[in-house]
Amino acid sequence: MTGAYLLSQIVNGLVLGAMYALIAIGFSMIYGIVRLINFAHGDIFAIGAFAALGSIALAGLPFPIAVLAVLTAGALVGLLVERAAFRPMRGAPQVTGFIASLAVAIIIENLAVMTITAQPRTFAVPAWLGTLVPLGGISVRVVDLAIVGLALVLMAALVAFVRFTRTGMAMRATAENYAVARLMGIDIDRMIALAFAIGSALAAVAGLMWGAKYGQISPLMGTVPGLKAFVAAVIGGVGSISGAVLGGFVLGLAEVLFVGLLPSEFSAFRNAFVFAALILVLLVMPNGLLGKSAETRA
Amino acid sequence: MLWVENLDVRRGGTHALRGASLEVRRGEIVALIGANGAGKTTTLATISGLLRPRSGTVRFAAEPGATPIEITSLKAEAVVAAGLSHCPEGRQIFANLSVAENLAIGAFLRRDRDGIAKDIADVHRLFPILKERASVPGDRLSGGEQMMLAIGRALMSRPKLLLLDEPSLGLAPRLVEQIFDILERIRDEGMTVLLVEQNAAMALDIADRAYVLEAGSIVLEGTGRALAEDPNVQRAYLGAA
Amino acid sequence: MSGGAFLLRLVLPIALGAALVFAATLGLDPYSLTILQFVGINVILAVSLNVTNGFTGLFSLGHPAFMTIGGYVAAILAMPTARKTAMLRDLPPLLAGQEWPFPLALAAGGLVAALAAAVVGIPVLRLRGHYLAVATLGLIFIVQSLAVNLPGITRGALGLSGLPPLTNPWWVYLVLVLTLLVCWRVKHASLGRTMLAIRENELAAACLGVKVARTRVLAFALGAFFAGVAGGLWAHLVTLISPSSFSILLGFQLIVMVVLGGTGSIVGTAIAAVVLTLATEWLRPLEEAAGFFGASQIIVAVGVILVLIFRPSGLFGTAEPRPFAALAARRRRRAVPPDPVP
Amino acid sequence: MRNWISGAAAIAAAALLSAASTLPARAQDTGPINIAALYNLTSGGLSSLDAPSFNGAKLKAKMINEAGGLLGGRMIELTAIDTKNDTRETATAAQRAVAIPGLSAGIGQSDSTFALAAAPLFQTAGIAFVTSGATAPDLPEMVGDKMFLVPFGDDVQAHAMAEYAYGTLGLRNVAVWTDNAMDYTTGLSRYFTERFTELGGKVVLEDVYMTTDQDFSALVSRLQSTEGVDAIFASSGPDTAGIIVKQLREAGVALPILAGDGFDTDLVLSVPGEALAKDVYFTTHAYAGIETGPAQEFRTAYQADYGTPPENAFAALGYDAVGLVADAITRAGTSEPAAVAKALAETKGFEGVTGTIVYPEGGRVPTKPVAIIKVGEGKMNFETTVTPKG
Repeated sequence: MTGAYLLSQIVNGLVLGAMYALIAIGFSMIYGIVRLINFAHGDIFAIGAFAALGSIALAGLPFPIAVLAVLTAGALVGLLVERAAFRPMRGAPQVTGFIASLAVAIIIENLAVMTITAQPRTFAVPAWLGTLVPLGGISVRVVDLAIVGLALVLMAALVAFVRFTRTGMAMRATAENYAVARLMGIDIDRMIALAFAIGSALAAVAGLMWGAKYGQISPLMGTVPGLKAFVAAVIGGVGSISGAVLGGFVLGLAEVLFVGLLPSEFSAFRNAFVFAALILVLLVMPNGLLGKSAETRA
Repeated sequence: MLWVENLDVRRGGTHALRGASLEVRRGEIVALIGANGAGKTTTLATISGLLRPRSGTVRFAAEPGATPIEITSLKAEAVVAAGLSHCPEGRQIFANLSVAENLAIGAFLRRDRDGIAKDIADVHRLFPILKERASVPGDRLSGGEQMMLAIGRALMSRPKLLLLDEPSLGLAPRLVEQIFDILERIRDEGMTVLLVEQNAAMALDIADRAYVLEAGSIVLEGTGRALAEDPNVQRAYLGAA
Repeated sequence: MSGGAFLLRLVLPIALGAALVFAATLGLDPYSLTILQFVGINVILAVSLNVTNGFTGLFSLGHPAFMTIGGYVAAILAMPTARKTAMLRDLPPLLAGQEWPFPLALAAGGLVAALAAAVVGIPVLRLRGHYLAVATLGLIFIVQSLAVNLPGITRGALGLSGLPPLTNPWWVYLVLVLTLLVCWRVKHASLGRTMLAIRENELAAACLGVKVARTRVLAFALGAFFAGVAGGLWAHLVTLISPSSFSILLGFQLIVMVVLGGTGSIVGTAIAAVVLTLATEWLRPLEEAAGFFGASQIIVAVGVILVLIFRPSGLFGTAEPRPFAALAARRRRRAVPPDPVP
Repeated sequence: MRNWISGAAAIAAAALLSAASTLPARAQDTGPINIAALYNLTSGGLSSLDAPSFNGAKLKAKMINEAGGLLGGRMIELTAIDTKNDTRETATAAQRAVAIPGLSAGIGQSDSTFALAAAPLFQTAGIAFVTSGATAPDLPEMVGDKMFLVPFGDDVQAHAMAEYAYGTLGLRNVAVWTDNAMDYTTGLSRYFTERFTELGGKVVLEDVYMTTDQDFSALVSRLQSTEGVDAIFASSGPDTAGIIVKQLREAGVALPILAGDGFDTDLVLSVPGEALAKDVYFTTHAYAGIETGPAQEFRTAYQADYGTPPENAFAALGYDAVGLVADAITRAGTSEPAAVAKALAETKGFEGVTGTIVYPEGGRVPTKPVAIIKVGEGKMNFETTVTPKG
């Protein structure tokens, strides 16, 4: 095995990890604030991919504007889902929301199959995204750099927002204690809706990136990346944004290196490996890499 | 400035308040004492909008001479905006927020930067330790420090009326005295306080007036001194033989 | 208890059920009979899942994994040896020579599934809340991966086909009765109360000296056992088992049954399982007539959300519906030993 | 008392199901001709293969009906049942289908596992099941004399590709990538490897993935670090076909890519884009590259009805499945299932879009020529037809 081989695998892992991380952030934010494992999140990722396809291929928007359009579309869908399915059952046991999220996923997927069919679609991107650039002895495509770059910018913006703004502080307070947050004058419904909007917007952008990188999208594409991003969120510590970012990159790297470094007979165990790793992490560090004790509040 | 009339509240399966009424006048410390489960915390939570009563009204006049507005069915967020601040039982500091952020979040509804800065300075004057520990996460504070932070945070919304639930809970006697001294001090600076306390002796000591709550109803009311001398109160709440 | 009461309470309903099964075998067409058997299997699955999810408050998605394990074990053990040598040439000789009677193969499938549950459960059940859900979700992927990638034993993605159609309404009914009896007993015996105690308050239960971990592993393994048996029934009803036979979607559907029926309520869960299975089947002709494939799933999903909003504790909560609850109450009283005569 | 449940269930089930499954009885030889179509239309997985196949089947049925039907004006009535990517649903769907009064035959499914869940029930009922897309050559052997295939078996196309690769292209050392989650792809790789090594070639690298994988970067990197590879045999379904070409080419792998009919989809051209989609060879059914006759008629009609060109080869196979059954019904002169099955077995030269179907004596996998397509310059170019010797 050469150094270039290892390096290229690491780059592959980082790119995959960046997309996992963006999806995982939404899982983590939503779990952090409403203790809901939102299984419809992967479908919002897919919706993002189709919103991107629509705005680039159909509406002909330039790429940077398409990113904004996708962010907006993701946020709107997140808000809609929160309002229609999750807000009415606020305060119900954890499993209730979980099941509701599954029902939402089934509704979204079946509506998609009924209206646009399950057929994969080509996701054409500007040619410059496919250009190869040399980087430390290997060649990397512009799209890969763009994905990692955009992901890092969005993550930094989000962390800054949550850490340093008044609204971000209110979101953190809401995540910790609804009643006291309300006593501070915080409208917790708005904070929860905001978490859904932000998380969904980021997942939608990940959908755009996925389409740009792999060139093909389908309405059911969200299931597996969604589950893996959830794993990433748990590995990083559910509820923690930086944990989700770390978990995403760790998972992306681990997955690619598992396939890349072990003999090819093991390639098919890729998903099994991801989940075995998850169980191991949970056993050693039940709260994930960066999570605080997640069960302190019921 | 606060009129609570015939509050009737159910929590889960229990009938927590059965027609409780009380009044708080401007500039007073009013104590609400009673046994565990008598409905003290429920009363505060209903006033501050965390709970909805089945019947009864809560009216509030923030400014002297203003017409009282009914706040019974307002959301908690709106009650804060109206000028009531509720400092909840068990202090409930935001563990993941720093001390400074906990204070800042108390002023969530305010936009006047200068006023907020001034109020933070005021809180720091009342509780100098909070200034020292400004960047420490809330859960690193001792119990006494957390209590100070909780009161400071409640004051940050610049309330006209402070609802204070069990400030003495779990604190060493020396600290409790310190806290109560500060309560008197802020009352003297013009704040009105509705104080819920298990430690009836201390509460009646600083209270201008007091109510005794039993099984969801007000059974006695009077000045702090009068109640402290009432033989029934002494027997039930002050540990007299 | 008097013989008469025993007869009335236990034997009579079972006999009545048997009579209905008999009537169904005579009167129903093959399709309806198959659906009826799937209804029975779903009740077995949902009620047994309720042992884990409902009684201990632990939230497991792992039933499809245990069904896969139990289904493959039963299929391999019950398969005629001649067919085995044709289909699975690389099977270890120890397995290749076996041809077990169906009930034994079913039980073996259940036991292997329970064993797998215990192995996974012992470390994982120390964790709380959603972590078990996550770990059992992972288990589904791991078991599926193994089934796909161990062609010597499982014939890979193609699966084992042409299994003898051994499952019939009687086997399903027998296992169903067993499951209901065991789960009912577990719920109303001391083990069940221990489990409910754990669900209500772990710390308090621990203080009372309840061995929390052991009870949980037991509950988890018991649920897995019935899932394994149901997997065997399923495989020999469809006459085929493949790695994709039991998906996460099925795990979710089962959770939906438990939650809609009322977490902890056996009768509620059973009714929810029946209603959901039939509703899905009943809506099919509608979507086929309209040509909107997927509409039935959307309708069921919307229905689920509405129930969660307007009836958040499920149809019955933890309690059993009236006539059943009365039965439980009588039982409990009887279970108290009489005062010793001085 | 607990058995109230099962009792009530039995009664409720009987009531509901009889309502659901009862179709109005029709006089056998005058009403419409019933054909059941079992496809995975929802719930993911195979729906991207099965939905086009179902569309093809519907299209053919419609065209036959518009042309006056069969047997002197009887219309084809295609009863579609969604098998939801679930073998249980497939088995119960088959039971519902065989209960349709006067059902002539069943068609459908693109994957052998699912065909195996449905076909045995048709076999038991004595009704033919014609799979439009499942390609395991031993399916008839596993199911019985009512099981028919529209496509050639995987062995045929894999052997054809092996011979073409070794002989015409002169390749000696290949890497084989296999989607392990599908029987179709694992079978294809097995047959290809078998023939290719028999001819004297070598498989120097074997790598596997699952259908849901989208990221092949690790496999690509491994391939690049393997010495002496002449070509890649990518055993893939349509969903990953375009992605594989794109990722290989973008990483700078210029080796020829060989594949089966899973690659017969526009995605192979459009996903990598015109510049990168080149040097790809795949085997498929004989319609591809033909711009005249039934193939062109099919493409035009499909485009007109569904607003899109046929998504992949399965569309044409579904179209042919209905055509094949209709042909058998015409030859049998009746829609009675046993006669239809008998006529199907005697098919000698049905001119389908995917080639001429001939069932050999006692066999129910058609011997059809295999078309080899070369992708390049933004289109699919018909190279040659191979009838494998192996």
